[in-house]
Amino acid sequence: MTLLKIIWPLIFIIPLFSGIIGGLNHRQSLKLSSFGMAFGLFLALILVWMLDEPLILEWKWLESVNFGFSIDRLNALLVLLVYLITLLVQVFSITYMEHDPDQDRYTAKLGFFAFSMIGLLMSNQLVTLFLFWELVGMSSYLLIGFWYQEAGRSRAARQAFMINRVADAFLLLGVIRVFNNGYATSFTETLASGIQWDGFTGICFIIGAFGKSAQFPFYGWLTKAMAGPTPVSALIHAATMVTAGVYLLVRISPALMDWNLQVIAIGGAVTAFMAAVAALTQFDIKKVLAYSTISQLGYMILGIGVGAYQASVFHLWTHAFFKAGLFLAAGSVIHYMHELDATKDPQDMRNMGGLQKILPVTFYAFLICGLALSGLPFLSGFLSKEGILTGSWLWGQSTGNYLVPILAFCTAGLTAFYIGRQILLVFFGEISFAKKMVEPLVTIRVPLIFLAASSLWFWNSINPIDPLGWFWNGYLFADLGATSDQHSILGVLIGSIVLTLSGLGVAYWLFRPEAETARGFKKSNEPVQLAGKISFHGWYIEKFYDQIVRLFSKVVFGAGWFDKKVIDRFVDGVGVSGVVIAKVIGWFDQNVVDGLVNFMASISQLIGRFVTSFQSPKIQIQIGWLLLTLLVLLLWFQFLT
Amino acid sequence: MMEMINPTYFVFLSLFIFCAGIAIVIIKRSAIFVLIGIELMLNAANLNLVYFSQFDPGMNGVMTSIFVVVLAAAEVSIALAILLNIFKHYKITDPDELTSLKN
Amino acid sequence: MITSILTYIFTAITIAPIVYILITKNVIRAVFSLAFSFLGLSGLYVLLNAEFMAVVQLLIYAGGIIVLMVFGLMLTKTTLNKGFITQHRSLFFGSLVSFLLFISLAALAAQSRFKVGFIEQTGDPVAQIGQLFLTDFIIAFEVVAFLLLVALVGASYLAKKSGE
Amino acid sequence: MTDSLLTLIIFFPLLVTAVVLFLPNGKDLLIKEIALGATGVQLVLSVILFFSYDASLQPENWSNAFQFVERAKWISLYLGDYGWLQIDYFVGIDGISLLMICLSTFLLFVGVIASWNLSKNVKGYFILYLILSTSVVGCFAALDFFLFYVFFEFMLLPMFFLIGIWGGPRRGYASIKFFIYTLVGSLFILAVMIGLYLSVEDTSLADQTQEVVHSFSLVNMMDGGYITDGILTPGNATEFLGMNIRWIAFILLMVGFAIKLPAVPVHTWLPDAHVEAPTAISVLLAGLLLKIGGYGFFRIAYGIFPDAAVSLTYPIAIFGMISIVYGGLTAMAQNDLKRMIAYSSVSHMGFILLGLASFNVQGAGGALFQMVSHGFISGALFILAGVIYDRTGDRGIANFSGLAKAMPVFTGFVVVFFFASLGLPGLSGFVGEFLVFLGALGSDYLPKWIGIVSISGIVISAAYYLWALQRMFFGQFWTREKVWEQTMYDLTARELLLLIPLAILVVLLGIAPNVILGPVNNSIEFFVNQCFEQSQLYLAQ
Repeated sequence: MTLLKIIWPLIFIIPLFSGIIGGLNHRQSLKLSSFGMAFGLFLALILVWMLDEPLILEWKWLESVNFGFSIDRLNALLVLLVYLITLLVQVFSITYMEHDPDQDRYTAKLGFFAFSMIGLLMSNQLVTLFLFWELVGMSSYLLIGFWYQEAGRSRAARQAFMINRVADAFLLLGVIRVFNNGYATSFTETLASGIQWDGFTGICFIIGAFGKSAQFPFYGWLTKAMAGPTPVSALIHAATMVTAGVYLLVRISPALMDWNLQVIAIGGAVTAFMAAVAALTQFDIKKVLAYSTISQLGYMILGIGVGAYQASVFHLWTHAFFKAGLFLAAGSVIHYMHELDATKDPQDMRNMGGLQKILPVTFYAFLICGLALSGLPFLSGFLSKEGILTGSWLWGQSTGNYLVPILAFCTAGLTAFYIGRQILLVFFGEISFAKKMVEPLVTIRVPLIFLAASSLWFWNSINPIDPLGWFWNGYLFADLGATSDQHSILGVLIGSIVLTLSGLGVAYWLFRPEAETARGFKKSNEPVQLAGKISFHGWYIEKFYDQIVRLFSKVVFGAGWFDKKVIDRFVDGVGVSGVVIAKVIGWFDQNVVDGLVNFMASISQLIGRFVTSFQSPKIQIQIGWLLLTLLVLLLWFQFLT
Repeated sequence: MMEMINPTYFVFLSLFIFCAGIAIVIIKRSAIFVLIGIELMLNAANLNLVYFSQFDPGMNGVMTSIFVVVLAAAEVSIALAILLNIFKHYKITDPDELTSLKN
Repeated sequence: MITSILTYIFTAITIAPIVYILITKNVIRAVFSLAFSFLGLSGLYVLLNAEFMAVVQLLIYAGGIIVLMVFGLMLTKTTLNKGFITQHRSLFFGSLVSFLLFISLAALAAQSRFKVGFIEQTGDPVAQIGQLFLTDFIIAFEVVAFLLLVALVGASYLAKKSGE
Repeated sequence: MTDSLLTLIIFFPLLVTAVVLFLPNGKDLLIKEIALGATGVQLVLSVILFFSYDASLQPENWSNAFQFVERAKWISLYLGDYGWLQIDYFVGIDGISLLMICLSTFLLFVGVIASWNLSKNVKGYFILYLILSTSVVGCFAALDFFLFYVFFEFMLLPMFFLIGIWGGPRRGYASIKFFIYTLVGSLFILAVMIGLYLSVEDTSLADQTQEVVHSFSLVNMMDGGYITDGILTPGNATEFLGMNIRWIAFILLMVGFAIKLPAVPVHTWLPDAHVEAPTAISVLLAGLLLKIGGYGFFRIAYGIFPDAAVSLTYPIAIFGMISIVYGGLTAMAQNDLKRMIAYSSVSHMGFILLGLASFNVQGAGGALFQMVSHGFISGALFILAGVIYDRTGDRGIANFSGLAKAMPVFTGFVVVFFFASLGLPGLSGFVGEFLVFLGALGSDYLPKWIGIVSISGIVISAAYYLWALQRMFFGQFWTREKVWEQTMYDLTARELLLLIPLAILVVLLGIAPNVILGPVNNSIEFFVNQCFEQSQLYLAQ
């Protein structure tokens, strides 16, 4: 036990430590930090292996608020996942970023991200969670805007952070409501005490989670996040960060009310479907994967909503591997295209094709992970997706709301289609260029091979069909006792297999090398008819954000103008008049412009001049005035009093 | 004998002389005229004093007017001395020109 | 009856030169007409049976002050006779002021009822004056004496300075 | 030694000013070192003060709530039928003023280093600087209303000249506007001071003189030492303009301090003053002078008129909320970096109003913490703005881009402080805001929507900070004037010396805020409970 107490904080600090070391020396930054991460991975393995009941560490942060971490089986496993993926990504980016001048900054940021992500996973108190939640948001901002030279990328980073910030505002509101309503302020207590949160607090948390996991209203930022380097996208925007929302919902689901869970389910399903549709017509290789991530996240959240959160966690686990694989493969394609000729956009699928023979390892990795994503049997994706589909089906039966299962099944089909389309377009067809490049053995191939292999089924469960056969299932949810009816229902099983095969078939039929659509694809530009446009622009979500920002900036400049013109003028008006009136009045204004004080001065000058006219230097006149005043006094006393 | 002349007659007379004196002082440009004006005003006062002292057994009126006369004499002498000085310095006798104070 | 005629004559003698001074621009003539007006005045003093006053008037005013003025005039004249001609200025203003003053004071005098009690003169007025000088008015007498000294010394000093 | 510590802290700079006065004009470096020494000693003394402050004191009423109390007869006149006029030098601190003093001594020390490469008549500058430091620390420690008012006014003078002489192009206008604006504010405070003076009596002196001895001491006013028929005595509710006279007195105080804070309608002097003030002075202006306004709320407005404060929480919270949202919005519309930071200060000061209005321990604690953390953050932000201004003489956001390429270390610090200021958790900005939100949403005096709207403030602040960050620091390196490109060297050692301690403090306070809130907690709790009890007592009368 004491060993765990030592290892635990070490696991927490190592990423930051390795990031700093990497950041300091310029040359070998990535190699050094990957050694550090490997050591951390080893410790995480020990932790996962030896941990049986949760450890809690808490100390007083503020008077009524304290800071707390806890480690139980779920987040131990996820920490292991984060370590694993980060290590693989770092190894991959050794070659990917080899000629990038500021590698040290890249490593430092990666380390900072891993640190804050692990912190988020480990935090027990809500305030601690919020703290790391925002730090993760900030590190994603830093990483997306890594190549800050290009204004487009830094703008994307800012927009991503802003959208996250809006969602985090709701999360903060939720956290504060938890404090004020006296609910338990840490996950372990909420689990133990079983208090139900009120609906509004639940909604705040849900919006926070939706923001981070790029669900329906907030998913615009994930496509923007593709502006970051591909290894970053693989790590953050596929495997780890975006799953934070799913993790939060899993943690707080016991405290949520029923209708909150329904909101989650519907939200997840809708997002999954919309993202899948959006992925159909994309040209950018990374955009397709981004939309597919959003869709798969939708699946996980849907799983939580319908109560099948074991399946969601399982899907989170498998998705992390094959999606990271897909991204890294895409990364190596982009790397290759970039080497080829830097003029053309390396990410645009239209200038790709026939890479099968040129980048064999990348092709096979992409193929396996892609099929896993599409949910082909004998691959990991099938198992976890199967669990979610069964859960949604059962949930649909029990609550009679069949919208969610229908959307889930359609998305399954669409997923198969768009991943099939991508594989065919990128790797098949004729080779448009001759240069052959051999991928560097270790740094690119090994991670790809490992991820592809992990997408096979036997890593995860013996029986390729049964979703509950997941090794970790027993480990994670032993205390909950797997509910028996989670076993796969034959109908759902067959339905999902049919859908996947049909999706792949249609994709093959449309985009096989000799099909005219495949050939036409190279020169095609944006789809013109409505459905195509909706899909291409991702349901116009980004346009929606721009409208809000434009409205917002109008308000802002209105406020700025108001402040400058009205309030400031009002203050100056007292002393200096500057209100713009008609030109005539303007001229009069000019007299007042030099201020009340000068005005006073001019008045007194006027009086002075008038009075001095009496005291003319001539003595006699003075005598005259003297007598006159004498006369007036005389008259006054004599006749009037 | 005196009753025939109305008492206010002398008051009016001295008043006239006094106002004439004022007019001269204000209107004329020469310093000497100013002196003349002042003398006239003093004499007007003396006339009044003398007229009323006849009803006064202690003859105060006359006594005062004597003093007035003496003072007038002193005053004129000094005035002329100053006038000479001014004349030597500025070569003018017109009171209006004397504006050195005003600068 | 005689005295009233004499009074009218003497008032005419005083008023006429004053009016002339008002009108004339020539300073010399003004000074001499002033002398005439002093004569008229001393006549009036006699009628008001203040003979000593009349003599004093003649002696000091007509004799002393007028002569002084003439001397002053002669010394300050620049060219032959240009120096004597002066101009009038703010005629309207001066006359207005004096006329107003005259009107208001006259109205005032008309209102007041002077108590006229005629007292028989007893004894020699001049002796009485001399006596009064040394009894009731002793302080004034001394002060005036001292003042005259200061004035004359001052005047002579000023005049001397102007001499070099 | 500890009994006269407070007076030493307050008047030590004044002593040094006397020394500096006799120095010949040319010796700039020597004067700077002396000033550094003076503020350094002041800082050390305040650290001693902090550690020798007994945090476990549980006071019952205000008279024994203060430590390091020093009281001496200053002015006592016999005014005939008005009885005795008694003003005494009454100084003491509790948790709230302790924090403020430590903050001000630290910022004053930093300010001296920030104005190190000053060349224009250095002697005058540092004399005014030391006078300013005396009056600021004195203001925080004064327990006699008259003494507080003297220090309050005394602060304006050096500030006026510091902006007026060493400022930027439009300094004349800005300094006059600043001076007159705050002066008008202090007139309101003066009015209330006199009203209070006439209705409070000091019983301790009464027996010697057998007459009513009016007194200015805040402790009496707070403990309710009112004479029976005073104007502002709680019981006799004379109506004026339809409101209880105490309400009006409270509103006058609030307006006076709101001008200083500044709160929205009366804030327009701040951007001008900041834009024109030299770097070190705008650090002080933002770090200290704004806190005087906040401190005034704590000590005077809320301390003496708790009944009015309780019944007027709603409008105060509304103003606080407007300040937060409005300040943020206008900050976004600025194109001068320093002006944007000034408006962001207006927005952050709105939190203090909101925190106080929530009338509970979290709110008050949050407001206090926000004052301290804003002091450090805005101080650093103005130093950063000053860095650009020193190099190019221009601060326009639109005139630069891609500074990250030219000045990476500088950009690092800018990112840290921008994120601290927009309230990233883990940095000190978040703690203050979090507590204020906790207080505002949990308080039973305020409706929930005020808290929710102010939470939008953190989104707005994120917007304008990141927008400025992106326009100025990211993208291709470009400056409006070609000549500036050569002068854009990275941070010098001196600037680093300034920024590193501030960065450490901001991170430390973010991670472990209890370092400063812990010892002060008793006095905040006492402050809130005492205000509550007194308000119930007064309202009952």
